[in-house]
Amino acid sequence: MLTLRSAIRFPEFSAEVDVTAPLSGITGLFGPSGHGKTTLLRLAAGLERGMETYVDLNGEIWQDDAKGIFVPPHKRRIGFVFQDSRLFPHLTAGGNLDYAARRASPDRLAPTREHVVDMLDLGPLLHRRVQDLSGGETQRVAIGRALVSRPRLLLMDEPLSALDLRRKMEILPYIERLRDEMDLPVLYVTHSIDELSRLADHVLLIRDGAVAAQGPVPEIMQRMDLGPMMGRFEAGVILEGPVVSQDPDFAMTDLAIGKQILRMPNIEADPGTVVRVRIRARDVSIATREPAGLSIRNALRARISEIFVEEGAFAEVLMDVDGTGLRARITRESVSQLELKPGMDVYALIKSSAVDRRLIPGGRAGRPGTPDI
Amino acid sequence: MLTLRSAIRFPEFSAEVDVTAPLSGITGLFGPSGHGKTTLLRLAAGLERGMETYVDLNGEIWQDDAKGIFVPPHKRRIGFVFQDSRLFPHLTAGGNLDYAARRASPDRLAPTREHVVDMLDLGPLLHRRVQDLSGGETQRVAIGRALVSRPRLLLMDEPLSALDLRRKMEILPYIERLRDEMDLPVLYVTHSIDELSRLADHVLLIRDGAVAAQGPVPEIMQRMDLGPMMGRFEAGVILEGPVVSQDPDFAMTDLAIGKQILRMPNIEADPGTVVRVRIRARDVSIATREPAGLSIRNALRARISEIFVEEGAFAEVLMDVDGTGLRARITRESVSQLELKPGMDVYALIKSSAVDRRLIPGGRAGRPGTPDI
Amino acid sequence: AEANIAVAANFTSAAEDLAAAFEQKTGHRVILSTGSTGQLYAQITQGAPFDALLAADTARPERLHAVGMAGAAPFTYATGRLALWSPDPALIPGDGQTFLAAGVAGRLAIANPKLAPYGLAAKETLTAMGLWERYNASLAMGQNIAQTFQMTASGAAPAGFVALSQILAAPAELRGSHWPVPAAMHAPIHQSAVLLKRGSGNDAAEAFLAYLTAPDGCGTIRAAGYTPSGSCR
Amino acid sequence: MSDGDLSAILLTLQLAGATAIILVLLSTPLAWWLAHTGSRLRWVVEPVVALPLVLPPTVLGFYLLILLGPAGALGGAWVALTGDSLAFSFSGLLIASLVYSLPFAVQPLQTAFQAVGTKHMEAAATLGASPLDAFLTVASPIALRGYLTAFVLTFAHTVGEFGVVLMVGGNIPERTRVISIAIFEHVETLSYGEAHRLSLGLLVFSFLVLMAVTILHRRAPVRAG
Amino acid sequence: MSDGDLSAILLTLQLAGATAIILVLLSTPLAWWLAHTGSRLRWVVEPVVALPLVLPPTVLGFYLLILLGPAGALGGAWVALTGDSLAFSFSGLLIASLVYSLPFAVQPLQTAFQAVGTKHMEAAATLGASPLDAFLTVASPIALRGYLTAFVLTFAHTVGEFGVVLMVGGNIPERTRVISIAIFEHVETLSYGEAHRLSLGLLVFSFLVLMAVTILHRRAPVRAG
Ligand SMILES: Nc1ncnc2c1ncn2[C@@H]1O[C@H](COP(=O)(O)OP(=O)(O)OP(=O)(O)O)[C@@H](O)[C@H]1O
Ligand SMILES: Nc1ncnc2c1ncn2[C@@H]1O[C@H](COP(=O)(O)OP(=O)(O)OP(=O)(O)O)[C@@H](O)[C@H]1O
Ligand code: MOO
Ligand SMILES: [Mg+2]
Ligand SMILES: [Mg+2]
Repeated sequence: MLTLRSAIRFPEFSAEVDVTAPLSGITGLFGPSGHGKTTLLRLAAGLERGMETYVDLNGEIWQDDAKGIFVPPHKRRIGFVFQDSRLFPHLTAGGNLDYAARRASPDRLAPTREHVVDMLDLGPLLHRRVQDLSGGETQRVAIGRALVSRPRLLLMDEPLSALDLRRKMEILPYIERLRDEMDLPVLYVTHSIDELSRLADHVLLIRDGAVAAQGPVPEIMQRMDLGPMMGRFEAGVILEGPVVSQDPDFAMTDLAIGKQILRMPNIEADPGTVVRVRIRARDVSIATREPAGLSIRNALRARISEIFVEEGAFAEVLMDVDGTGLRARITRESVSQLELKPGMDVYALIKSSAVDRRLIPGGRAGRPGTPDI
Repeated sequence: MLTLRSAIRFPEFSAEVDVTAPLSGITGLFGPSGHGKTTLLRLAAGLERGMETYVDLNGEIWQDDAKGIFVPPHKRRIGFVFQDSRLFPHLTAGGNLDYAARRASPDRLAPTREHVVDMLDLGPLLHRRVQDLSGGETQRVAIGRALVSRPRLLLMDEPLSALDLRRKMEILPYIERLRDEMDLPVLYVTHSIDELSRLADHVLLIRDGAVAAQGPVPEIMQRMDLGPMMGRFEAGVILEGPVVSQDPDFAMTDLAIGKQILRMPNIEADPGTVVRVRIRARDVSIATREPAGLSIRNALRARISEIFVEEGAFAEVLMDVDGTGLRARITRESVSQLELKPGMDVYALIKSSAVDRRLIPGGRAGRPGTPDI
Repeated sequence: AEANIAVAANFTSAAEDLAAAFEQKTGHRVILSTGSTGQLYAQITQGAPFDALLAADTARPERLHAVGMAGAAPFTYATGRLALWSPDPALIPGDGQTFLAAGVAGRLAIANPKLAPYGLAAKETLTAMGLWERYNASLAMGQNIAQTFQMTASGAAPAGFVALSQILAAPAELRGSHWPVPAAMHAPIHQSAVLLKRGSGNDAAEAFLAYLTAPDGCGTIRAAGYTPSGSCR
Repeated sequence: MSDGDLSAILLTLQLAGATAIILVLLSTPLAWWLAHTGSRLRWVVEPVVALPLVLPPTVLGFYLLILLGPAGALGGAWVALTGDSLAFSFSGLLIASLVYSLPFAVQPLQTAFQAVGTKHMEAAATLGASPLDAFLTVASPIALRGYLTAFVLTFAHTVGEFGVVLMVGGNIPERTRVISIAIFEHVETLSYGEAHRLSLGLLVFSFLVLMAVTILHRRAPVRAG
Repeated sequence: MSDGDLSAILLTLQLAGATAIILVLLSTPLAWWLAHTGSRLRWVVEPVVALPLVLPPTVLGFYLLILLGPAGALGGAWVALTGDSLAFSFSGLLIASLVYSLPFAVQPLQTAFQAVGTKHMEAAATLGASPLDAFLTVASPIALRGYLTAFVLTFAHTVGEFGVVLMVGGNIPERTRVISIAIFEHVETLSYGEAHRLSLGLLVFSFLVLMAVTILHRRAPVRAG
């Protein structure tokens, strides 16, 4: 549990911060540009002084300006991946890693420098001057450096935004494993809902330096009122359920969502393992009768609970699937022509290929290095 | 037309560059990290010397090392948005804009400083020290600075990656208008297929410093063999067709794709205007009989031309819709259960909300500032 | 008329008094530039705009004459007098020789014998007393007699061989105690003046040099702690 | 304070001000070149710049005197051109001071220019600034701290400069007699009171000048245009 | 070259080397403070650092001699402590050189530290480096160019230093007689041949030292660890 209270007072930006983050697993900080995400990380790291700050990590007080307590940044054993990377210009890429390795906490054994080098494919970069690295290479080295220092809390400020999709997909599973295998909590700033839904266990929506909403990812993603903040296009929900069975022939996995089955591309997990999937509202269609002859694998029985008609062409339909919320983003025209109403029983169609999936912390991870969406 | 030939010779990276980009509208440079995208922009700008380079823009030779011709960067009248922004630290944000404004080409009249400030919402930042700006604010000012200098060629190196979705959506239309209204060609480096398909007229796929493939966006997006490079998840096609009719009641627009109609959220354009839409393979489903009672608005008659069965759960189905290609990404299981075969006639289901749309250059733009996807 | 006179540093105070009286009397104008004799010599050989040189020794004026840079033969205008001095009024007794023989705690300041005539005289004095060997290792050397005086005045060196003229010119609280070294203990410290080529025909310069050996001038020189030129008596 | 002291003070300010300004200007291209060239020539040029320092001032002054004197290369040419002698003139003093204080201007500027790097220059070029324009409007202001250091060091050093000035200038009242020589003379002639007063005045005055420069610089790190 | 000259050369190297090294070390915290403090005190401290320069060296030497003499504050304490006198000793010379060359060490370091900024220090802290560790392993190497400048300027300046050294040192062979005094003597006694030879030797030697420093620095801008 990380508690952070502070009064941010920049000339042009001030905010009262009062954040409590569960800090098991990955906590996503999500919010518009310039609303204080970086500043929150800096406060947690002890890099921002003079703001009447209180920080404690699991009851260990890191900072209490009222009492004059201040554990300096280098004693907090945090890792920080800066938005602007901040590689040391006088060292090579490998030198930067070594710098961190030499100061790594001795009471943690992983990850080793070799491990990190392998994972981020840093081998060919090690002897390079950091000035000569490309944007993405720079950021990879910066991530590696933070990992090599074996922190007990990792603060990541948009670490993947300079990376291409493929690299992102390669690195994401590793960040998941940090959390899952090494019990390393992560505060993760991102603009990308993809990254957020993929990685985060808990989300803090940051607005004007304060927490506008927070909670487990499924809950936050489901809240309609946060739509504009999350970006309508990306809105969706998170469903959780145990693996019911595997179909090795077609490489499909069945998941129990309430009393129904969600069929999705295979995930390597034993039956019973709880899995979380993200379903974007824009990927959900609605049928009034059970469809046939369709490539769409999933037609879940659902009851419409609410319909939000927006300006423009769209409407958002909130449905209940055996107690779990599901959102669909369809046209107003469809609402009208299918005569959809709250209370109506319908089928929610979900393409298998549209399911973003991940294991729940505590479960076993999928094959690392394989993008699984 | 921009022609660029060079021999990149870094200690760890060398490549023979031979690029010809049409340079009408926006040319996207897309490729993995560290494969030379930034270097290409630098070569075009005249910032990378000593590499036996030849650059010409519309027949005007900017550089021909063989003949000793070199137009220095400041005479090329280019705008460059750097990956690392490079705001001048001794000036305020507004001072950075003024710097560019004072050196702007006198023979272009737009955009004015006021215009750019409005558009990028820079007003509250103008008197700030650039050191105090957040990551996204910094990048917005950097974009503004490049625009204010009124270049005749704009080079943008991942300009939006530090911005949140909402900001991105606000800025994208403006970049489109640069091209459409001001006839300003743009070379645009990005990792994001979203940005690419939204913005680019022409794409260069960059691999190892060379152009692995190039062409109009629809063509490139359709090529199956490039799938791994584009990222499977993001693969799709681009369709083009004229507006047939508008439905103001439901805010929908009908587009002619071949002899059929694609119904999509409204786009403000007169009938006859050609519009381009991007359809991701993952957003396309297949039905063997005409569906009914479904919220999915579009069921286009199509004939399967090829089926690529992949390892894992998925298959890619290439279809022909009145002569235009369409891709669907569905499960192998569906292929098997629906008994899909090349030559078979099917319905391609496309959700209206899944359509990314934009006007074709030359047509009139939609309402600026409104994210239209 | 106006004359630029180069003056050896040790003679600065005296030269200022002389110039003031001379200007008063003749209406000529005298501009003094001071420096160490070696420096002034080097400057004159490089065309310095001096009309005459009042040196601290006889060697350099003669040399200027020898190489044809002088407008007339050099002559001795003053003979310096050496003194052992301390700013401490109680330190130096009437008999300096005994005092020296008893040994001085700390370093004894002298001018560099290679550079400054007063240094050479100090060395000769110590040698004559048979004390050179003993003091050689515990000297502090100024490059000129002015620096020697300052080393002593600062208290860093308890005593030093300086020019009598300096003691007379010093502020009252610095006078301290001194022992005038008998002239017989060292070769006389003759200081020569010479009219330079540039000053030939310059009334003011020629008159000023003449004034040095005129009774008025001699009086001033004597009052400053030097023995004036022999022609004065 | 005597008239002579006053004119010495004025002359000193003129000399130190002129030296600092000219030297900072002259050193700029040299420092820029040293900071950014890839040529091995800089391995020779860089130490050479520091060499004026290693000679004792009077000795350096002696050699400069030979150079500037009517028989010297520079002095001879000057006489031929202007009819005047360089040695023992204000111009000669200025030249000597320029040589002597050169390293104090070049080295801090070089350090500052190296820290500026080239990326902001590149950005300026893409905004249409010629190399000179970019240098003046981007690299120089970013290197302002280096300019300040260069100015302070050369100014202060010229004020206190002594051996060189004495040798080349010849201590001629109102023409080449600067304040350091005046103080020196007061000490030499045992006018300690005068010397203390003048030293203190010089210290206070220099302090004020340097403080003004410092504060001016601190006040103007970020400008609107 | 005489034995005296040789010992003067060795002594000079000792003095210049010790001064440069000690001064660079001592100036580091001061320069760091000046570069990063927000306190207004720096508006006073910064110009004060430059003040030793504005006094003529022999005059400064005279005041230092008073300070270092047995009656002076520092000299008295030293005598009480060690039984030895500071004035006319190598230690005294060293102290005087430190005072006189202070600005040449502080100012370039300050410029360099300001260019380093704080962001790399922050990064180092998050990697577990204490402020001192981070300073030594991150800020200092990045500011290497500033250290080089500081070293070169103080070294060269101490080699050529003259007035202060002469006054405080008392020109005692093998103890305080440095090469600059030796050359000066040759010039004053009209032994121009000797003076030229010694000057040239000094120049060549200093050139080689400075070039070695430069090349060493150029060679080591990026290291593997
Ligand atoms: N040192 C500073 N001085 C003054 N204002 C600052 C400072 N640091 C940040 N700010 C301002 O505080 C606000 C929050 O900044 P912060 O960097 O925390 O935003 P952010 O949420 O990380 O934004 P982005 O997503 O663009 O990186 C911004 O308006 C920024 O301009
Ligand atoms: N100045 C340089 N010296 C040496 N190598 C360089 C230099 N600049 C770039 N490189 C190398 O050349 C390759 C291409 O770099 P470039 O910056 O063009 O990549 P990029 O495609 O822009 O990557 P990214 O998407 O990560 O920004 C990289 O391997 C990089 O390390
Ligand atoms: O005046 Mo002199 O020449 O050294 O003492
Ligand atoms: Mg940020
Ligand atoms: Mg790049």
